[in-house]
Amino acid sequence: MSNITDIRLKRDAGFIAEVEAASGQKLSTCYQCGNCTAGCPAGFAYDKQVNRIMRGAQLGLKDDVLNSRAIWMCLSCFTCSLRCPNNIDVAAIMETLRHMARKKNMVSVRKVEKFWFSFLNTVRAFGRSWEIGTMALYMLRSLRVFTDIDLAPEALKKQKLPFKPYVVPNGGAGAVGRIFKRYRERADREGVRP
Amino acid sequence: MSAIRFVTSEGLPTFLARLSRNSRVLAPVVKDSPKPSVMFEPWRESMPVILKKATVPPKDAVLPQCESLFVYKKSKNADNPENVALHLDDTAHATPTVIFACRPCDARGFAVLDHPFLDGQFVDPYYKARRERLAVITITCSSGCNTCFCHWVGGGPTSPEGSDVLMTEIDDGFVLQSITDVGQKLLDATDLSDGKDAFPKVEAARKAAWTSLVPAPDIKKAPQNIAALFNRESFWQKHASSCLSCGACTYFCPSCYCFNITDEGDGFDKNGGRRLRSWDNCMSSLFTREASGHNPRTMKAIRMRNRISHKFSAYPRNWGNFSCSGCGRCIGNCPVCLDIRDIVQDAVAVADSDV
Amino acid sequence: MRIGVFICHCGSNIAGTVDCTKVAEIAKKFPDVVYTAEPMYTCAEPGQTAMEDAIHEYRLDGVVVASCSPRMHEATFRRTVERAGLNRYMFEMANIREHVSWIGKEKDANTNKAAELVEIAVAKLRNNRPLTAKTFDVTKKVLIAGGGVAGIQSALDCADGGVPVILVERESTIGGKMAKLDKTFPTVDCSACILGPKMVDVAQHPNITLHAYSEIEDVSGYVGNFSVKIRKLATYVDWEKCTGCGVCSEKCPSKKTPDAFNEFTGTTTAVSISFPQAIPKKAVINARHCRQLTKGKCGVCAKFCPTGAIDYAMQDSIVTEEVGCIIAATGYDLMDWTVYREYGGGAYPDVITSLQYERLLSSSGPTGGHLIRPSDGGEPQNVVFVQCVGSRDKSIGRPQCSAFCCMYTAKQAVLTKEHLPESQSYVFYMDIRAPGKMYDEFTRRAMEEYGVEYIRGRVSAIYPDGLGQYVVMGSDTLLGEPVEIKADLVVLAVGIEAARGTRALAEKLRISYDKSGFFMESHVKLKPVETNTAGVFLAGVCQGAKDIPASVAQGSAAAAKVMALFARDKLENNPQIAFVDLRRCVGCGKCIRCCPFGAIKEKDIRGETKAQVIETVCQGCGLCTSTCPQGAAQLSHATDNQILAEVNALCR
Amino acid sequence: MNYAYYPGCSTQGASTDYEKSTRAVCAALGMNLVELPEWNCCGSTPAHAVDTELSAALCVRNLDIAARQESETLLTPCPSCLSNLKHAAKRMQNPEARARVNELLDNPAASEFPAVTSVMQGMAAHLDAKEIASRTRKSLSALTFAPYYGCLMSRPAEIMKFGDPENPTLMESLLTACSATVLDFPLKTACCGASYGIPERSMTARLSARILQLATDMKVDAIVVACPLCQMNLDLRQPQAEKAADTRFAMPVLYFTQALGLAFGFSPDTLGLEKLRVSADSLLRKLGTGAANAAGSR
Amino acid sequence: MPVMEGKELRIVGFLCNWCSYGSADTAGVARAWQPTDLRIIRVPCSGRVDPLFIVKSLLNGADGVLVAGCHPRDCHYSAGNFYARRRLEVLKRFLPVLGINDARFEYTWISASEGQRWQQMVTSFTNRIHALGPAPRFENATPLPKVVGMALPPSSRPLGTGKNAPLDDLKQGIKEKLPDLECVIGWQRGYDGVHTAPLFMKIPEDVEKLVWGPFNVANPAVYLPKFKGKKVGIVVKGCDSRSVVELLQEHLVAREDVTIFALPCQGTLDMSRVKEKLGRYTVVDNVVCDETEVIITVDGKKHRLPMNDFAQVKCRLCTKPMAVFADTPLGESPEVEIATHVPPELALLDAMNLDERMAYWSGQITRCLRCYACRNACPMCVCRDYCVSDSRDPRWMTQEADVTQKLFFQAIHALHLAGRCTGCGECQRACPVGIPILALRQQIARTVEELFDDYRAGFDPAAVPPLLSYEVEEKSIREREWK
Repeated sequence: MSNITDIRLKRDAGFIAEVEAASGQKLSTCYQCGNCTAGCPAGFAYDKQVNRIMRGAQLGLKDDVLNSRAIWMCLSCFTCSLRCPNNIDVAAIMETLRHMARKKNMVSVRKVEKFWFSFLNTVRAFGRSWEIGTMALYMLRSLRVFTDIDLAPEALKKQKLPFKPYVVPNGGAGAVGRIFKRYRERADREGVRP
Repeated sequence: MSAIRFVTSEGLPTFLARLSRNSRVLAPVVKDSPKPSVMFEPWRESMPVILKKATVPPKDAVLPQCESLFVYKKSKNADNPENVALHLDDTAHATPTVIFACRPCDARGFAVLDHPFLDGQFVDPYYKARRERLAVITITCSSGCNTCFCHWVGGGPTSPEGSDVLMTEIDDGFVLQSITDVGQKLLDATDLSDGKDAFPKVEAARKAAWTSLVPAPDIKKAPQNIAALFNRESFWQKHASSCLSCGACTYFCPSCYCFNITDEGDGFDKNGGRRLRSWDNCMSSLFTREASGHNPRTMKAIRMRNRISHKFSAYPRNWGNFSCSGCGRCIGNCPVCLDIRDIVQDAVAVADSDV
Repeated sequence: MRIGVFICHCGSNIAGTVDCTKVAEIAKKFPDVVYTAEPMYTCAEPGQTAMEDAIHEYRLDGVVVASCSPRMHEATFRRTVERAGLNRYMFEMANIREHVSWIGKEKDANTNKAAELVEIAVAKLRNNRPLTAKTFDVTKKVLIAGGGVAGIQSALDCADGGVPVILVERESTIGGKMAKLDKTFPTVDCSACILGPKMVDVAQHPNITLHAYSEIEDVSGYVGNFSVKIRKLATYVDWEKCTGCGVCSEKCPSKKTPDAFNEFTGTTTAVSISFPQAIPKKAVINARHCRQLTKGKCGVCAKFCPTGAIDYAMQDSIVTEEVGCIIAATGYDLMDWTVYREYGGGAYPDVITSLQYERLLSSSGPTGGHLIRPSDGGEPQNVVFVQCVGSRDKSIGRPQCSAFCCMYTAKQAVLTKEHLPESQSYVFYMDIRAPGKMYDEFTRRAMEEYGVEYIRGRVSAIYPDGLGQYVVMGSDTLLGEPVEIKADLVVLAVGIEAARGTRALAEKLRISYDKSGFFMESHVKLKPVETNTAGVFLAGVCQGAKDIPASVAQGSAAAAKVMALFARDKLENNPQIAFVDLRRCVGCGKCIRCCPFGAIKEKDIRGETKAQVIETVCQGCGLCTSTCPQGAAQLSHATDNQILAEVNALCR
Repeated sequence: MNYAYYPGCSTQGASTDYEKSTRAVCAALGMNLVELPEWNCCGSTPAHAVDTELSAALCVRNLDIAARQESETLLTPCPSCLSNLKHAAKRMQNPEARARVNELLDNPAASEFPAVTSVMQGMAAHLDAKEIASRTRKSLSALTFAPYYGCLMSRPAEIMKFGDPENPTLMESLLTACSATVLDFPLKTACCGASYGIPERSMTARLSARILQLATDMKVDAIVVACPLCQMNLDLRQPQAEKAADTRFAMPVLYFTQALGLAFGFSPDTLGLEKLRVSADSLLRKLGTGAANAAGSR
Repeated sequence: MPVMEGKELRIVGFLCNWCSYGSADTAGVARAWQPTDLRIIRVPCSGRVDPLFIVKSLLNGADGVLVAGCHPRDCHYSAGNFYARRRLEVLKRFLPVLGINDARFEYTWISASEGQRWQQMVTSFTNRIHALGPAPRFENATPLPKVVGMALPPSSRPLGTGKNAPLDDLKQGIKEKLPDLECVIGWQRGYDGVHTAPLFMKIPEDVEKLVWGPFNVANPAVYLPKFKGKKVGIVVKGCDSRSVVELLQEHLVAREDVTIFALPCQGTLDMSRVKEKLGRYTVVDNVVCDETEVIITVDGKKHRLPMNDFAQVKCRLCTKPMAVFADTPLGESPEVEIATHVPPELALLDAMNLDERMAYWSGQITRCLRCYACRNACPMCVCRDYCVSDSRDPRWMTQEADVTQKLFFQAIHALHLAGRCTGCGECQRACPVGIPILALRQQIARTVEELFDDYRAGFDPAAVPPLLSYEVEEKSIREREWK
């Protein structure tokens, strides 16, 4: 078995089409100048740089791309989109890939997703986000105890973190909860991971 | 002895339905538009019965706006492409037709057309075929109007010329009187009740129509007087200065019959080639434009002279009567209100004063 | 008519997917077709001979060839039918190869389509009329717009060939961009040293009339007979008297005049000669900075001029030249790179253009060839070159490659090392485009011998680090990593665009220009020097990005075109032009208003105003025909009836 | 003049100082902020990172509430909320997407929403620089600021409509109106690391350090921000950044509303300056404001 | 040769020789497979494509028409495609008013090198036409029998009878200028008191015949071109003056040759409604005007006709009661706001779908006798005796009396009026069978207004008509996306 990439066999045309449709971008316009990588503030935390993600998507190397860490570390700051000489909304492609990976349960950086869910769970419950709740949930999920423990004393001292969540009154929290409920039900119906 | 029948207003649709069994019945129909017009169209059941004077006379029934005189098909043999076979079909097609409720002036138009198409040296087979299958039911007018002048030119609101049946409205319905054998046969074939008893009312109505008319001037001298003015360009210029050279007069005239002949198609396709006869308009400069480009009548005054002379001078010299039935459509339709009556009267007067 | 139809098999190119025999069978049934044939290769000599024979044998007076595109062989077959005695316009083509056999998969449908295309061609041909060309005289003189290296080459070649040349240059000196360069790649010769002698030749050639500091005001006429108005801009110095001694400039008190020749890297005086080797070597007053002209008091130069050449009251003047051909050689400008806000948008003094760098390197430049940082005058240690700034960038509407930046960047990096041996250069590039003779070798040398670091990737941003250096945020796509370099000086290889005023000139010359403003050649491959206006030729970068040798070559090519045209005493027009049916014309002038060539004029015919086509000017677009409501203006060979015959063959 | 106002969750928790100072400054400018009743979280980054339609639904619920208010404009101080609300409004213009989002809501959303814009733009639209200058009671001429917008405020340009996405200058014009010296800060739209402080601390630390380092090198008195998350990363997490860069910054990070508030003469207390982790005392001293002690201390 | 039955549809392409035809060649050379429906007609330039070729194709059985030219700025003839763009865009927006789906016609730009794009374009256009199916044909349409009544738009100003107009001053003014003029065109009493006829005043006695008032419906400008090169005077209403302006713009009369006499107009009567109101009558006994009403007595019966109810629709929407300019203006020009009302004829069509429009026209146009009163009454129909409608060379039309021929003429007239029609309505007024053909001209005028900066014909003799000029970047024309 050779571990040389056979780009002919690995090419997934359906994947290319799916990325293009969902992001509204045309992958073949990328000419690999690397400007996205050059400007990406999160690049140092990536396993593959943005231009390599773009290249992988261009070639239809679905697994390579969807399994990358990079798509989870993208900050959605739009610097790449802004400076792309070919007007490609690279950030939209990164987000599209992230959505696709999530729906297919190919989450290579679980902690990021866990953080998101922790955040969204507080929103689902109360209608608004709640920092302490988010952090507590995140700690439970990620089994990381007090990642930001160094900040806590200062934050608490400055009363930056309310101990009680704010519940949106007059049925507002319930309405938000129903949004989440319907979202989850629809995802189930459509057979994708919510 | 002519047949006289009576029909109530309500009975008209049944009468028309009966006529429609054997013939195409052309009856007036009001066309919806910002400026309503009345057109003759094939009558179908459930259509309302309209008795208004039509905007367009039923001339089309014998002289269509455009007809194929013949259709030709060409074909070639692949073995010898130089050899072209020609197949020509010049059958004169005619559908039995009844015109219902035209006016006496419209019916007189047919009488005008008959002379050149049927009575001259050459009989027009297409016209003849249609004319022979045509019956005309005319409704007499109950009054004159601002533009019509049938009584100036030998006709009148109840004139029977050109009609096969004359129909007159009385208070409770219509009396139909056959004028010709065709008319008699047509009425005999219906189950309309006898109308002899109502005939005095008809005569009264007809008389009333005549009395409503403004008295006509004497234009008997028109043929010779107009001929006398033939070379007086200034006269024609005066009367043609506002003319736009359109066909709103001639195309709506029950007695104009000038036509143009053109060929369309090379005959090789499925539609074949057509030799078309279409109405022509003597007021248009194209009327006499020759193939060379030369045109003896570039000036509209000279074209106006042609139209007036033909109707009131040349035609009468050939056939005895004016080729104008006084329907007045040319006056009412003219976008600039040219009045043929003025021209004829002026011609009579001017030529008289010359003497 | 007696029409012959030739259905070409083109080997199997057509016959492979079209049943040619069936098409011929069908064609036999079309009106006026008396003969059909199915040659294997109609364009080959036997095919052409057979066609000539058939024309004679079957007394054909019209021919349809169904084969390849008319853009390929229409001219060929027109000559064939002409040899057989027919008028060349009694010929039509049906394109059943490019438009049928090569693009349709199904033989049935292809055959049907081919037959129908033949039917259209026959329908059109039946309406064709023989057309003949007209002849006219030629003024054997050429006007060249632009005195850069391309224009200079054209001028010298034409002049040497005995053709009188009018050379018009907008600046006060000829030489163009090349005169500003320090060295040229790949030989690293001195630019001024190789261009200088040619400039002197221009000045001395008896066949060349030079109008420097002049612009083209208006062009009228047509090939062989152009009339060009030239606006000679006011120099405020009588050049008849000026000896170029330079005293005026020495004495001028207005010392802070921006120096355009030095790309604003330095200053000059309000009255000056742009550079020592200028041709003509004459002084010009910059009216916006001259104290006498702006404030009304000074007059120093007039006082010191030994020949009394200064004339503050001078006005623009217009001269008219009659010529037979025009060569446009108007060159280029750098695009406005300050749209790149991420590179500072022009706010950082040490982020400069390549042309500015060229002046900093040049010994005739503002620093006398001493390489320093504009901000503090220090010698830069780390110099970063950024390529493709304003090239290959769709996001700012400039997708095209500027063609020569790769090479001059390598040259500048090499020169940097030569000037400052301790320095280190970095080049951010996307692709190295070095296809010329010795070019790739040169870039290799830059890397191997001069230690220039080439980094494959675009630069996302440049910003000052607050400590005197600039952070260049780039990426190395080969390494697959973002990279950052702290630079002392950043040189941007700024993309080029057509010189300012190019579009206006294009409209005067009635030629087209592309999205970037470069003049359009007549055919991208086969007519790179011609334009669509007969008698107007192109040389140099005004037609598209190219380097010096290519510009020189095109300059010579344009000269050759001019001389080929002037080799004939009379010219023939293309008879596929418009004509006016005078009877139908009502003199409304709509055709005159919209004719792109000014080829229709009003004419009084027996007291009536009518339109008349100037046959030598009409190019045959047919706009007048589709404009004329009464169908009086008709385009020969594409008359309403001819196109209607085609429409009617398809739609009935 | 009344403005519908969407504060966003941060201003209710970690960034109450932003909220306080925003309300104070707006009141001073004659802008009456009418908080949306029963507003909910916009979903922030997690929602759109998980699913665009979920994110849109959360935002649209708020937009729908706003549509029922009288105001033509909806203001929000938080760029992240702004971005989400604007993206959602844009998404709703597509009938297909609208239908999918409506499916998630209790009731279909209104067909048109009020325009959403930032408090900063709202201020600039409400009064011009001259009028703002006329309301200052205390010149900030002693202070030099680095304006920092973060990455979201101006991008994507066609949605955010915040001027040049590479070089927004609105904050400069407000601060200059208060006579402050505002430097051209090259990293004004660089990313601070956003919400990755929790799951990937090294990211925010490194990115914030870069910004803090440049500001320090440029010798400014403070960084002025417009985003709660940026402020948290640059201020509360400053020690983390210092650790990553192995240096000490001690760089105060103010909300622009706090800076404007100082110029309008509000007390540090009113502006919530005590909430800052890196004390703003140094600034107050330069301004000669007596209440230096109120600005909190380490 | 028919299309492949059931397989192909009739698609006609007009391609410029230099770019688009080349792109089709390039696609061929690249063996870029395409549907076989398209038949290409090669023309020198997209500017050569008279929009009428497209109308003719679509009326005669084409299911789709594609025009392709060089990209803007790349035209071999510099500007042909710029003109084409304007004309084809006008056409594109005109087709639907006839009931023809504008998706059946497309124009685009493509260069000789864009073979692949050509392939995509042919494929997508052919797919589009197949999705639309065979084009419905006018001759097969079931005529729409009943036309919904057209609501009168509110009047933009108070209408009146013009009773107090200074007619005597006008007569005096004309008499003063008459010695220098060949004649002065105006109106006189027609064959009865409710009709007027054109008047050509040559001697002072003629001037006495001049009338002014609501019966002056005809547009005298129609006679002006005949007097080209002669000194002539003309009395105009505001609307008539716009026609004069257009004739000046087209150099069909010279400003120095024409003397314009003008009075402010308070509206003219819609004669067809007057006729309906009066019914069949023999004699007009009396016509009296008060300020707002005309009182007509015929055959002893009195009819009151308030101007507000009986004025022409164009008068209700009129924004120019007084001449655009005049040599002898009498009276003040009232300021009228530009009405935004869609004329009722057009509003009626706007409310219909394409099928209904096709049925509508097929029902209306059958009445046409091709008398050409519409054309000859049109002051802008300057071709006069050389109209292409009855010419054999060029031969656009046959003499056949079918729906397509009749409608094609109306399309010719409308398209030839693009940017020139002032909406005087003479075409419709002249039509003896009342076909509401004005709507077609109104659609053209509306399109021109929309596309070219609210351009309205007949206000500025120095204006360059929009169809005879172009912008390199058109503000209101966006070339369509190909999807």
